[in-house]
Amino acid sequence: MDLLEFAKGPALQVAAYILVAGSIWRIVGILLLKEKPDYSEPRQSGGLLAALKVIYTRSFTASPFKAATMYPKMLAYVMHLGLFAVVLLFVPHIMFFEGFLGFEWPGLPNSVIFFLGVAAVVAGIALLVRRLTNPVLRLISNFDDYFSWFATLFPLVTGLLIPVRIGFHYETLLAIHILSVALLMIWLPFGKLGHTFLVFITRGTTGMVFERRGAKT
Amino acid sequence: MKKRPTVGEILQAKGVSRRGFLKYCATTASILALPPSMIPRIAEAIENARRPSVIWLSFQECTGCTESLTRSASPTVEGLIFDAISLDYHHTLQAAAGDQAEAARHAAMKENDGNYLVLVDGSIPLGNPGFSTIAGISNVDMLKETVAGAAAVVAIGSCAAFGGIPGADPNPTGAVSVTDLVKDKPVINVPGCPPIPMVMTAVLTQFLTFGQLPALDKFGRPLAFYGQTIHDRCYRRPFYEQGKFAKTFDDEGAKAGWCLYKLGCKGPTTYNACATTKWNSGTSFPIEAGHPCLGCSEPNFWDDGGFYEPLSTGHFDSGEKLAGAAAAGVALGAVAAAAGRRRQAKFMKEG
Amino acid sequence: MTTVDGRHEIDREAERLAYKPPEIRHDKQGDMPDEERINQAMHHFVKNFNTQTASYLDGCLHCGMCADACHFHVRTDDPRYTPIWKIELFKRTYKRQVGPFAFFYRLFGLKRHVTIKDLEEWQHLLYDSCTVCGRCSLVCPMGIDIAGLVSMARHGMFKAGLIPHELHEVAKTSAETGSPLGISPDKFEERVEWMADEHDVEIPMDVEKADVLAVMSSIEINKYPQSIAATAKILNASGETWTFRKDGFEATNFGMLSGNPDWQKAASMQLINAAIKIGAKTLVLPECGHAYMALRWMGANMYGKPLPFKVMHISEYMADALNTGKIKVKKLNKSVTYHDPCQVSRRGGATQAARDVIKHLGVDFREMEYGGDYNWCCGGGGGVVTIKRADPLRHRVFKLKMDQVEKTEADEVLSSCANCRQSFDDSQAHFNWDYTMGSLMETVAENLEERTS
Amino acid sequence: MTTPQEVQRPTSPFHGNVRPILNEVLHALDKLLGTNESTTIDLASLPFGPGELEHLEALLGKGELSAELDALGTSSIRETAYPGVWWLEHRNAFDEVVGRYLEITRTPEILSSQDADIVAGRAHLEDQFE
Repeated sequence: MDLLEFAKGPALQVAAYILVAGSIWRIVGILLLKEKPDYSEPRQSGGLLAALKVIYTRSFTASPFKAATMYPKMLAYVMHLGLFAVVLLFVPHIMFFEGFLGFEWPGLPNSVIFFLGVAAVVAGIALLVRRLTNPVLRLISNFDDYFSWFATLFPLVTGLLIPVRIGFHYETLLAIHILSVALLMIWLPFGKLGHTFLVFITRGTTGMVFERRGAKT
Repeated sequence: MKKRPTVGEILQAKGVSRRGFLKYCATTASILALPPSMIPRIAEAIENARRPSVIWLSFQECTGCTESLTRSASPTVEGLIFDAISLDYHHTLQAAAGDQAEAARHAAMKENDGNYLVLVDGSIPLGNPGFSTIAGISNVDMLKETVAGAAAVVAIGSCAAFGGIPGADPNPTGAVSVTDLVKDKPVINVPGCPPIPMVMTAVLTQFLTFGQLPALDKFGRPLAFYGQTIHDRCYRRPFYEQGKFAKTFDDEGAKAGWCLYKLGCKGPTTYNACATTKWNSGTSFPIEAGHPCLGCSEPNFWDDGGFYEPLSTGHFDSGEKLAGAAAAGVALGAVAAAAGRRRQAKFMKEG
Repeated sequence: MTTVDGRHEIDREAERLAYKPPEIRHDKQGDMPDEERINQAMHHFVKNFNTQTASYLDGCLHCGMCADACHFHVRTDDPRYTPIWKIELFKRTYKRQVGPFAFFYRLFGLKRHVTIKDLEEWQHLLYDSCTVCGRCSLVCPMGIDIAGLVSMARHGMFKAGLIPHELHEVAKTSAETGSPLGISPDKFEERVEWMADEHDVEIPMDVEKADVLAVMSSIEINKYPQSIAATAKILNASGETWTFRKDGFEATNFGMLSGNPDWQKAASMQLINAAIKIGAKTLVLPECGHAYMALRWMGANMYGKPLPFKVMHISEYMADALNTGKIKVKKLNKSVTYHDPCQVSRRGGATQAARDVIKHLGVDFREMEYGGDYNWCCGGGGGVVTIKRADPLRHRVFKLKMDQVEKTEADEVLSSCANCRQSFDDSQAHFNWDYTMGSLMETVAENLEERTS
Repeated sequence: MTTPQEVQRPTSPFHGNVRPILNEVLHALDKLLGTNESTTIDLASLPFGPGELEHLEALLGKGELSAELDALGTSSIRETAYPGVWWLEHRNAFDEVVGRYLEITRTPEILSSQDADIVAGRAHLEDQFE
């Protein structure tokens, strides 16, 4: 079995198991802790709708904080939207998903994807530089932050290098790319990258707690 | 041993002018995928090259490779090269048969000991020597005997180079490639099912003109022809970049000649010269004809996933195992939460 | 010849040559060995971990944006004042003890144990430099309620006997006497009677059955006693049957601020029981921010079931009375800005109430830039105003508030929290500032229109 | 024999493979004018979609000079509409194209009489005197 077959087969397979098991482990591990009932009389209805509201609204910055957080927010947007586009709108990726989902959706031209991918990498590097130079971030950062950065950027960079080639064969680069994706999938549930699913739980919690108070969310 | 004539002498004897020779060298450079600036060196080399003796062994094969080569051997320029080699043994092509043929092989081996080329098509069965024999000699024995005095071995076609279809899972005959058996001689793999005839002749031409083996890739393939992917040289590549793909064999995209990646084209991982050299004297190649590349010049191409499955497809098991992983996640999460709660209870009791 | 003051060491590492700031004082209560303190801290951190806190503690991305929302960080640029950093020990304990992957954290020692030195350092971060104002909770892209977590982390600190002395003392007094300032029920009655005389207002006390139970904060009773009269005027004017009670008058909850859930519960139950005893339909909380959080949103949870009465902040009560026409006020001819008490507005959800009241006052209302829910805290909330050693930091932070107020160029700044008022007064004195904070409730009480019916 | 089904040829010859070649020719002309260096482009080594080669040929057009060489099959050596750009096509005895080149040069080498041929020709001429 060559590297590509290993990457596409067992590596991806095991990574998928770990991704699914780890994510659910973390979600269930949080949700099955003791519940704290809130007996206070609600000012307005909360519940699931409130959770959904905050899940949506926290995607945007409240105006008082716009100036102060503009730079990292912009970078984060570029990185997230870039990642989103690269992962979900690159045609070969769509084919990958189609392979087990059984349906497809329209993608973007490679040049656009390439541009967005490069933008995401640049934003990612800028975010790392910020993390390394900003005193606040230096203080609060730990291994998770740096490794998660690596785990995210690595597949992005290896993916972007496939068309650029630089001395490697397509299948070697593709194999490295898939392996780097496998690494990302394996790491995702355990570190802060878990925010891909935790964002719904965390924001949702705030929605449920504060929306019923009528407080600012 | 009488001295074989040089190619220059042969051509001169045929009344070919210097201009004709230059033209011949130019086309040779083209065949060898060498830059035109190399033409003067080729001219010099060809003038002084001598006819080598060639022994062709056919094992577990379909004769497709020979067909491919002989179809190209209508009197073209590369045909001239074949005039310049001495094909001393080829049991499909030669008139002689049986003991006579074997005698010719032995004679050629003896006469050109250490200098002849062995061409092999077909894989060699190790499961049982009786699976494939020629004149009562098993393939593996004949290969070993013939290769012993050879200058180099050329494995023609994917069967000889990598085991090919006989070697595909479950490989009932225990088929192996030439490289699996020949360790002490240089082996050039010219895979393909079949290989492009021009590539086969070019490899011989290279050996003939420069008297040395071409630069090879990690699979022993001449880099000149196997250095780039079909995808890299494919005229449909711009459609790939634009994200325009044929989704079925008869949709608008297929008619418009869009990229065949989605239809399983293995162009991106297949190293061969089809996209530029093309087939049938430069007429076309599979992608131009509307069919995705099968990747026939790559090892294990037969077992490497479906021909019509896009390259980017992952190989997943059924969803059941994934559901199992999900169930395991639920269990682990529940255990973790229970452990957490137990710790809390313990701490509360301790105050 | 010059002499060098040897008390202060030169900090050569600093960006500019500077004196090393004096060591932060670490306070300790009791004489527990360090081991036991760590144990206590950890145990009482761990008690707080539930689905809600877990979703917060697991969700942090370390983006650091909360630093930009925190007045302490904005004014000092000290990275330790990054809100999420303040709960680092709490978070670490969660990951080690209860989180979904706690097993691995313990097995591989991924999060180191909390040490006594950590706890001492964090005393400063969890008390002196956090007013639990919750502004950081609004900037967090994950929506983590960091302020709520700080309150919980304080539980561990309290049990470990590692909180600022002043706050501990005030909380202890509160637990022992029922009032943080040691105001006994008799003293309260005395004050009420005095105010009734002084302001010529009828003030019911210890009525057996009443629809409304009114309570006061010790700060008001002690420092702003006119609030008592103002409360009475408003409730009288709205025609309620209401009363003060000697067995339940203290609205402040220093058990909550200091981090002792037992004391917090005791204080809340005092009020809840008094209200139930008189069959109150409504409990009106005074101009006090944290009292609103303690009773309005946490009271029922202390009680263990829904409260049989409504809890309202006085600003909510006034807004309701004005909106329904139960009371009327004269129009005022001046410009006013309003300082939102964090626990009432941002975290309590009653932001609109004060604005309704102000509208009825007919003043030229000048909202501060980012007023309302995004308001800068007075700097004294969360018990900080009681911590003497935190004064320089609190004053530094107050500058933000001053700028915010001054920008409006309003004639007057009003608020609805005696604790804010106390910080304002203190900082005003410190800076010789022009603005004196007025009370929204007192303004309404002074301008009540006589009932015509 | 008829094909079982009609194959639709792509209508547009533009797969984007022609432009880079024109660009290369442009640079080669600069080189010729600058350093008097000739360039040969082997068209067989480049990818072409259906119709693209014809498109390139049409684009380059026909210039003032064209020659035919008869050696091991015919070859046509033709200057394109762009002086200095030559279109060479080698055919074998069966009139199959075996090589196609663009030469950017003042005169393609193959047009010049070769010394070896001159020597052989001279000997042949001398024979005429006998």
